[in-house]
Amino acid sequence: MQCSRRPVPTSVVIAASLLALAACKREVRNIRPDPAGAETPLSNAMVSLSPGGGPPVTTHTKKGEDYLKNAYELAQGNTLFKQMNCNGCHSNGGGGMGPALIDDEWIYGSTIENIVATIREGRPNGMPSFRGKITDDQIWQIAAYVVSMRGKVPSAAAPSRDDRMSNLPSESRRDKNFEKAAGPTTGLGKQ
Amino acid sequence: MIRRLPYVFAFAGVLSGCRHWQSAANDAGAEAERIWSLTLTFTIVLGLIWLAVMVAVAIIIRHRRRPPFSLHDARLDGAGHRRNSWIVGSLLAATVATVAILTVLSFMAQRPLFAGRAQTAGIRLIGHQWWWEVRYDGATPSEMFTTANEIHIPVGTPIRLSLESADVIHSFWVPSLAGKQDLIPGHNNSIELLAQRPGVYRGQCAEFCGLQHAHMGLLIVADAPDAFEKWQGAQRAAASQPQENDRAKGAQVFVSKPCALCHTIRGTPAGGKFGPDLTHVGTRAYIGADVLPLTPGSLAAWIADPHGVKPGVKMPPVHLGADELNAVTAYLIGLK
Amino acid sequence: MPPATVMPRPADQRDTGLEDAELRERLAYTWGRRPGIIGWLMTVDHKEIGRRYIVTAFAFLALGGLVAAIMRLQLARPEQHVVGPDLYNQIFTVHGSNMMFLFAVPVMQAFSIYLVPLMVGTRNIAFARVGAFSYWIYLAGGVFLWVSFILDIGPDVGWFAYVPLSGPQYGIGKRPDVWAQMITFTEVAAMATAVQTIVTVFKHRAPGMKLTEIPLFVWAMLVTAFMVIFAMPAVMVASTSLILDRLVGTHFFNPSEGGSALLFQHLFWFFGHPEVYIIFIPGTGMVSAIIETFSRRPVFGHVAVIISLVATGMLGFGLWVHHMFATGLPELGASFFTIMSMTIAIPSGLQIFCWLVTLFTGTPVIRTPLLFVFGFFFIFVLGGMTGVMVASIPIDLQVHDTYFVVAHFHYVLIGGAVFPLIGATYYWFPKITGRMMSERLGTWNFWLAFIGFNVAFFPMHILGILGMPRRVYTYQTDVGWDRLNLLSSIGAFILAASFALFFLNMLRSARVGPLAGPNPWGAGTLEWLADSPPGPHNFDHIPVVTHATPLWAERESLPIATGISVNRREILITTLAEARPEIREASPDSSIWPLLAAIATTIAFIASIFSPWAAVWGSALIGLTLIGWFWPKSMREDEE
Amino acid sequence: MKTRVVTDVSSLPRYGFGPSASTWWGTLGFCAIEGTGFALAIGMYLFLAFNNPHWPLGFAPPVHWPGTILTILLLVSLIPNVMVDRAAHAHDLPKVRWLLVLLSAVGLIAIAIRFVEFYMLIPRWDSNAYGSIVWFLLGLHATHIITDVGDTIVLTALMFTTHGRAKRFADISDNAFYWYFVVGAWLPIYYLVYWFPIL
Repeated sequence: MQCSRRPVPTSVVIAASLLALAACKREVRNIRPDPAGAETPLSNAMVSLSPGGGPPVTTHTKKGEDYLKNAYELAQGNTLFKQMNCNGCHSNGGGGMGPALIDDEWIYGSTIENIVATIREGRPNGMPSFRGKITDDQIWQIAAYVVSMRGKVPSAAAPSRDDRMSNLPSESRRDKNFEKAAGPTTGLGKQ
Repeated sequence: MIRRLPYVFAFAGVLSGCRHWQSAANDAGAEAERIWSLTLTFTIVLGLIWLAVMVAVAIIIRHRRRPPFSLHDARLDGAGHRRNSWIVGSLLAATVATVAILTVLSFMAQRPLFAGRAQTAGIRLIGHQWWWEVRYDGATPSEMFTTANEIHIPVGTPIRLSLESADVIHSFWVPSLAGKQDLIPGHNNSIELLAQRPGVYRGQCAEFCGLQHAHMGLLIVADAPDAFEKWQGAQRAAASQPQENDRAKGAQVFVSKPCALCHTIRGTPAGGKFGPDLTHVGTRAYIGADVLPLTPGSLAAWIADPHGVKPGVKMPPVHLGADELNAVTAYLIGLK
Repeated sequence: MPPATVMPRPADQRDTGLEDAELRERLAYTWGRRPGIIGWLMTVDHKEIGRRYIVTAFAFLALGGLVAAIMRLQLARPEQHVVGPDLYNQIFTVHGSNMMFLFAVPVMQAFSIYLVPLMVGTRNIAFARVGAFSYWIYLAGGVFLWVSFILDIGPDVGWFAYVPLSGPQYGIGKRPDVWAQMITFTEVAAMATAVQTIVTVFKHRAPGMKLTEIPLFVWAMLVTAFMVIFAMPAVMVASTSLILDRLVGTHFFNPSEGGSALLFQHLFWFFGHPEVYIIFIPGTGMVSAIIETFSRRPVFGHVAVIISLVATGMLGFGLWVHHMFATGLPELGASFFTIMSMTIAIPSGLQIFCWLVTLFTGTPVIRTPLLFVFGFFFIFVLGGMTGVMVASIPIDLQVHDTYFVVAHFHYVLIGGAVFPLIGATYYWFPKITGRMMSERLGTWNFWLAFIGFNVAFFPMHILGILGMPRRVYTYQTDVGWDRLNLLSSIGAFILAASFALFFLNMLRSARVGPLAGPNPWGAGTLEWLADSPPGPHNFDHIPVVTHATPLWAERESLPIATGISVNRREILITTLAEARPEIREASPDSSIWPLLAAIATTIAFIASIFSPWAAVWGSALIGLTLIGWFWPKSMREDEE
Repeated sequence: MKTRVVTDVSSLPRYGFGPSASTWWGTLGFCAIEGTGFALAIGMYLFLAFNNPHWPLGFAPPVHWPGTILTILLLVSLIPNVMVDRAAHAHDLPKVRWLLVLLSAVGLIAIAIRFVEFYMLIPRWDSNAYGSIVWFLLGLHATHIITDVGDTIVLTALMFTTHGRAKRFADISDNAFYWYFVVGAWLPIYYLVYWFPIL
């Protein structure tokens, strides 16, 4: 083992750089959520009430971006989507009683902040309000999962296939224009 | 009696620690007793073999010679070849014989294990990520009930548990009663428990199942047959209506808050299927899959912040006011 | 650069009629490499690659030991918060995966890469450039795992990654993919090295070295290489199908679509059990080599030990289901595997009896290597005894996946492989570096390791009986495990101190240790014929072998073979059974292509856990570098 | 240490064919590795087949004619394979050249047929366990055809350059040896994928 004088400092440099990498954590798991976490305020107007109203105005929040990139939150959202019976009306995203979640027609806005507002307040024609029924973090998780159903999250973070039977490819295999391919499924969304 | 000998044996001195209700040596179950005596037999036989090898090594060390080395003092003549062959041959024969005997002993001990597999299961045990759902079958649907993390069994009669998993592989293991069996999705296993002495025996999930694998304990309470019947009768009944006003307020809070979406309390509108059944949670000795003892203080702490005790648990921290928390705690403690 | 005194060389200069000094200089030039960093990257010399492998494997041992220390800190007292559950799961998975895939198997193959060519009397390992490729892939795999761990995407599903926890639904993010792809890296490296070892032992032996005269260490590495070839594809298939399940949605292990979770366990343990023998059998080879030298006589029953090595290797494939006794298997299957698990104790027993008789009838001289062999006897035999216990189904149902099993496999792996490995490092360190390691530090190292190990791991037997399951990040106060866990943690730190002393001894002795001649221990096998450290060409003349320990048998004058080229790299190909010379085959020159191919393979492997298309363009990239590697660089290579 | 010369090896040849050449043993080693991989994949297929009550799962057995054509083509290709092996032993450069071109063409046709097979498969790899294991078997064998055909094409190019002499004939012989393995590995997979569900 000819360890001449030179390599000792380089191994120190390598070790230091490896530790520096420790700063940028990628798949952070928030396994200790804040118990006193109240609702995060959202200021996004829904439909502007003027005639021929334009699309819903939305404000992007850092919390929304974090949830969309975090595999742990998306996986929890996937589980909650089934447990809270969202698939009862929306089925696996193709729509049923409720509108389809994988096409590009969104009356109340398709960003994560809009979806959180929709889940919290509920919408006319049957969308129940979940405020107080599930915690706010869970609402953000479900909303993040709904965004991932259209392939709008990084595929490394999106949930892979479930250990269940399913007709659609998993969220991680849906690319950006999946919603175009899905197209207007039932037309119900148009009401 | 051979069974009492172990307590004098090497382990005795070290088996201190306050309570051994989760130990293979505290053999209260028929299966555990069979396995424990087999373990002791193996330990004694194999320990003697190990000791013999150590004695041989000790003789070699004592019988050695001082250096120096040189190429010339290596001996190639192979003196005593015949004697050495005899020694190795006989030791090999002894090894083969010992292995054969131990294999036969192992087969005799395993026969009852595979015997009763075909019988119908009295209890359905479903493993979830990080707690146990227990469903008692009954002749009619009204006799069937669901509880969690604590299984009562009658002493003296064998009970078969069918083992299923709702998510990942877990492993049902109560060392004082029997060996372990895995709960594998898509694969139906079962295990038979026969408690010989009444008592409380602790078990734990023995197959790594994720974040809180360490806090997935369960209790088996072996009751005398009449105590078991009384317990079963109480469990079958729906939850009693709360009389005191603070418990009534607690019941109202329970139904209106997120609790009802995951937990079921039979006799109330709360019917969620994803958390443990809380109909008779007051009768349980521990909560959170054997994480905290059931006292008002620990129950309130658990409801307010489950992640403080069991980080990563699927139960979210529900934001309750102080009075709501006290009301719910009082209500749940009262569900006897 | 060419030595100054070299006269102009005719096309094919032979070694007959050249004096030693000039012969040595020309051979050193022919087999040497360009100096500097480029030369370092291009070398195909089995000694340089072997040394790199050993240093890298010991670095991973140190890292693995560090995380083990954190685990013991967390478990020293009940309900501690040294590390949270998420980090602890990553730590125990990385500890297991690192020790099994990045330390144990590679360090044994590293000793094989370095020593087998020397011990069979040839100048370089077979397919030398594949050896360079194998090292770079191994290094890439190790760095990939540890950088992922530091980036918080370290695997957290256990070193065995059972489905469905590591499956697409419950294995969240890219963590299980990191484990699965690290397996691909290390298996490619291990299988390439295994093929090299087999071809070197079968075809490149010194003339006259019959099969029964091959040293026992080389036999052990040969059996290990065969086990690698037939075991590692199983984990490659398992990890590839796991990645396919997670990435493109196949259903191999999805119970609701016809797959089965047990399929993964069968595939993994079909590799898993031979893997632990792949780690243990080289340990026995090292013990044989050390006992032979320090008891001053060849090992008694040379052929008997060979047969038991081969028997252990073959039986190792027949008992993988004893890892799955608790999954509810049919009785007939489980009973068959009990018998197989019990019978494998017999060949190991035979080896130990042969060693004891060798030591008893020889004149043993206690040096640090032999100290570690005595430590091996004490610890490994105890581990073997608990192994026979877990082979019985009823006992295994109580102790499977508990700390009893943790104690068992640390006894057989640290006792059976790491103690002989440290002994072998003290034994062959003079050959590798030319300097002796300090005996005083060695004795301290041994006693610290012996006491630390037993204090750390023996209490775990009792913890297992007391019901403590494996892989728990903490435990409650009311189950009575706290005193034994504290004792175990103290022992772990003594063991850590012994390893620190070991590394210190190596680093210090490499520079200031007393100079060791070619044969400091007066040993009998061929590697002690070469200088310490050996020149690039190993031997000035290829020896002719007449006995299992040639240096002891041919004391007066060593028979040699001549007529081998001096200005071309030539290896003597000999027949399989009697090693009669057949061909003077060319040995590859230094080349940068293995490194380029390894870089291409690394890019392809890492990218293919993010998108399946990466496997397509990745393999095209690898194909290009392989064509560059294969295409002959000069007319000379066509060997007309 | 004093030495005495016992043998002289200067008269030995520089390269050899078959078992006396290292590369032959190296090819055998990698055939053993990939052979074990094939055996385990076949083991997976049988495990899944007997793990499910009825097999194939929810799909009709695949139409067999693309597989049959490929099998016939591969078996026929053994003839030029043996001829190129003999020509290599005889160092007959022109014969080796056109045989290698023929083998490369046959290889490319085989790859084309394999893609037809994939196209004709009704179950997708992500429809269920049956689809997954069939695609896995065909994909595993496809990589082996592609790598060996790539190797043959590179060798063909090599033989048309000035390097095409002496030791390169031994490399052709090893490549032919590896083609036997690729064809041999296909037969059990062909039976399993196309005929096992029917019989």
